[in-house]
Amino acid sequence: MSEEAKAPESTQPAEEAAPALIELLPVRQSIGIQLENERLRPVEIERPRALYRSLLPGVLQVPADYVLAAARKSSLWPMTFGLACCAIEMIATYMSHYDLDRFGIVPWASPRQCDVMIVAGTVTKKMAPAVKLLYQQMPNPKWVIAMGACATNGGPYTRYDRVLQGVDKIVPVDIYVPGCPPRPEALMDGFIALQNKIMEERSRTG
Amino acid sequence: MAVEHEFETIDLNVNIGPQHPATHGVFRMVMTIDGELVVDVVPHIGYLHRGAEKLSENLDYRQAIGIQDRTDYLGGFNCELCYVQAVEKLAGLTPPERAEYIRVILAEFNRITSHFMFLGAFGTDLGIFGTAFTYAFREREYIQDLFEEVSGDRMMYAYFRPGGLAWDVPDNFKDRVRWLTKQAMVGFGDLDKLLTDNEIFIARTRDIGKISAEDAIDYGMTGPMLRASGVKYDLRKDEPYSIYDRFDFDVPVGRHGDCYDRYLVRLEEVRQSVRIIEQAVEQMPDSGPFLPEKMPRALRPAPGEVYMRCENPRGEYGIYLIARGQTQPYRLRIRSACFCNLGALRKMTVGHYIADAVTILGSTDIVLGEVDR
Amino acid sequence: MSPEDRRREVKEAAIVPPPPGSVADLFQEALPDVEFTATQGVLDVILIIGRDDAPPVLEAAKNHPKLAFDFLRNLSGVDYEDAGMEVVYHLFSYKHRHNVTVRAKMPADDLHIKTATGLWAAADWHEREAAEMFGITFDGHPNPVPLLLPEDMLDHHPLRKDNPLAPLEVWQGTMLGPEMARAGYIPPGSGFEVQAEEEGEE
Amino acid sequence: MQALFDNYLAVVLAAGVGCGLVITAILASKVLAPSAPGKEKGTPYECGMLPIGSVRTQIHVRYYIYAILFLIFDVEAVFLFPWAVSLVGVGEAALYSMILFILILGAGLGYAWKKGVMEWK
Repeated sequence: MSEEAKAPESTQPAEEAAPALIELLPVRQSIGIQLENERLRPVEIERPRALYRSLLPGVLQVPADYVLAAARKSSLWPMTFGLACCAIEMIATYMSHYDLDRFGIVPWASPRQCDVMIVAGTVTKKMAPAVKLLYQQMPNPKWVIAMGACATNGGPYTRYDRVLQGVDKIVPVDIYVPGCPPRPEALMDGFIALQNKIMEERSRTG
Repeated sequence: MAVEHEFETIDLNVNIGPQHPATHGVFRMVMTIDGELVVDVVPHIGYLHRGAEKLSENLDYRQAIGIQDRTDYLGGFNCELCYVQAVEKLAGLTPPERAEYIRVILAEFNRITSHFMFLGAFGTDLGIFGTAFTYAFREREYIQDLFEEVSGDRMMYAYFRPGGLAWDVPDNFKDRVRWLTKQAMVGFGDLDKLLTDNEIFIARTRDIGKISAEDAIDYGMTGPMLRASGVKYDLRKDEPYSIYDRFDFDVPVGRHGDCYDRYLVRLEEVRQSVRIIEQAVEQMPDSGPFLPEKMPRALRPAPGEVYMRCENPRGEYGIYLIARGQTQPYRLRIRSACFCNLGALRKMTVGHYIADAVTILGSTDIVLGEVDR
Repeated sequence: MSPEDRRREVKEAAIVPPPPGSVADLFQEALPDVEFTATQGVLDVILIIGRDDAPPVLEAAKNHPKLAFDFLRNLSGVDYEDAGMEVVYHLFSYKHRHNVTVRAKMPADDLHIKTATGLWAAADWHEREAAEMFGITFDGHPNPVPLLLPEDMLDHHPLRKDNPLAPLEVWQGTMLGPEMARAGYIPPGSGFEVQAEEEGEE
Repeated sequence: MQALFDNYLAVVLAAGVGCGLVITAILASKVLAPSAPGKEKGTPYECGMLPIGSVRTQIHVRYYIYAILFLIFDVEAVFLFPWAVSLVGVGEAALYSMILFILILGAGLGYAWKKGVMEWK
């Protein structure tokens, strides 16, 4: 039995990171304050480039971007990720009275098929690693909506030292929906703003 | 060829984690399963521990009302009622008649919306994905419109004040309430027709998650969970607070203490709440003050302590308030019903199948804001 | 005493003897040797006992036929700073339909008390929460594992009085300290200082 | 001969379109998607927690029995489709033969049910 050749350790393709000309996903880095431990370290931002960007000539990329962005923005699948009170307003928005389905927004349980992560509620420091892992397990391109005051900067519970003062400390956030809890119309406005943002950033989404 | 259990299989650890459609929030339980049977359940809570008690000690008596709404965010008015009465008992304030009636009406409407949320979520736990939810939320929207007219917000009302209300209700309050009671009964009828006589629903919930009356008392369970096990105890009837002793309503009590009885008890409580509201609207004075005349400017209750308990949609919600003569409560301990009902989860779930574990968790109707505080 | 101190000054509630024939007398009968002070609280009778008397009192409360407190309503820790800490039991009896509050005092330096999980199963989670929030150790608790706080963040007990609130983070990394918490504070580098100064000049 | 050829043309066309769809679907996701495989992205999804315990455990034999039962009735369904299409052409005989076929399989199901395979002991 010939000893199986040691599997060639996967040489990390040393392609240089895409030049970050434009700060694609602005993450407010937590400078200065020393985070307690590994649990609260922010997520590294991946900036992948799709294959068609190198295959298609430039002139064809513009319509391809448009088509892809239009498709992605009209079928945003959020992950059902209710943390606290905002989750009830999020469910009310999904339900028939405010009906997010007409935007093509279908709540989905597993992160594998999701495009948007709605952080609806207070992110405590015990929950932070789970939020990070779920964000990392979502396929690209992905967006994050921080729904409510608690996800934006800790909300009414911000003075308690077990609460994370804002979810943008650990994951890059695209849209902040104000309110405690935000009205369903505010969440819908957040989604429309996200759709506009997807259309604007279509050339940089990668 | 019935399979004997001759060989041993390793039990698998299934983690129904913080982000899961069946856990109604950030509740996590690690289940050890042997094939389909649940061998052990270890609940993990604390993913939404936001320090409501610690913050209440640094807010003055009126600011702490906001924290109460956000603790049990499905039964905001009931929590406010409990906290506000605790402060009134310490400060010696007595709210005027009209305020008491408005408070009871809104608290009972909040019980209805909370039970509708349970009925919707319980349907989803059992696989009726959208239907129960859409029926339930259609009713919730109507009632939340009334809450918005009254207090300005759909969920976080902050409308009750120690001594009465923040401001008066709109003029058409009475007819709105009368119309809403009929609308609530329409929603009640829909959900009743959908779920109560549905064989699959009965097959999935009858004799699942049974708990005896003694165990329920031992674990400190209260509310619909306790009444489903056959203990006839309702704070509105046995230790009447506010003006609940003026209304006649009956307390639904189950016999078996399984998920189906819990569902029936909560469904029946919606009808009883509608009865209370109808009587309250008739007896409510048309005009009158909503705050006592002499309200102290800086609310500073006399030193003392009180354990005020009210009947929340989920069970007994207690506020243990210690005042030592300052404008801020010295200690505000929130006794949450779900916290105790959840303590018995392991005893209810072990021995059932995995699908039943989800049903049992749904039948406890937990609200994580109240469990973790 | 300046108004500030008077406002801060802590006042104790007066001890009001409960009416005769109340629960306190039942306890007195059941436990003649245990001495406790009983007061009539706003809603129910309060018994104040030392920490070492807690086990017999609770055991009698649960098993004595006349008391029969089979429902532990609530168990909470209270931090009275230098006057020590207390574990407060609110009990209710379904048989006799009466309530009692038992306050077990303990000095501030050694915080331990015998667990009540043997008597009521409800005490399990309440005691774990009181243990991690106040640092009171409940001797003989089946699994003294933290309940609400994450395992690796147990350095300080949040609900103690000497534990301050977290500073407010205004911008990433710049903390709004207590002295900066007055109204209208404009954090430096926030780009709003210019208007603030103009308003000042008029 | 032509008729034979025509029939098989339809089959070939269907197969071609089927394979084409599958290939374009896979290729499109490879080409269009900005994929960034990472260590965390590869971890199995455990509701936000890192997976505990190993998955390599012996699975109960009961699951195997359910699988077999499902297989039998799935094959039965496969036989029903062409039968349903050609029933009008063939007429009475097909109907009775299929009823016999279903009865035989029904007997198998009844036997399994009586032996208590359906309940999870």
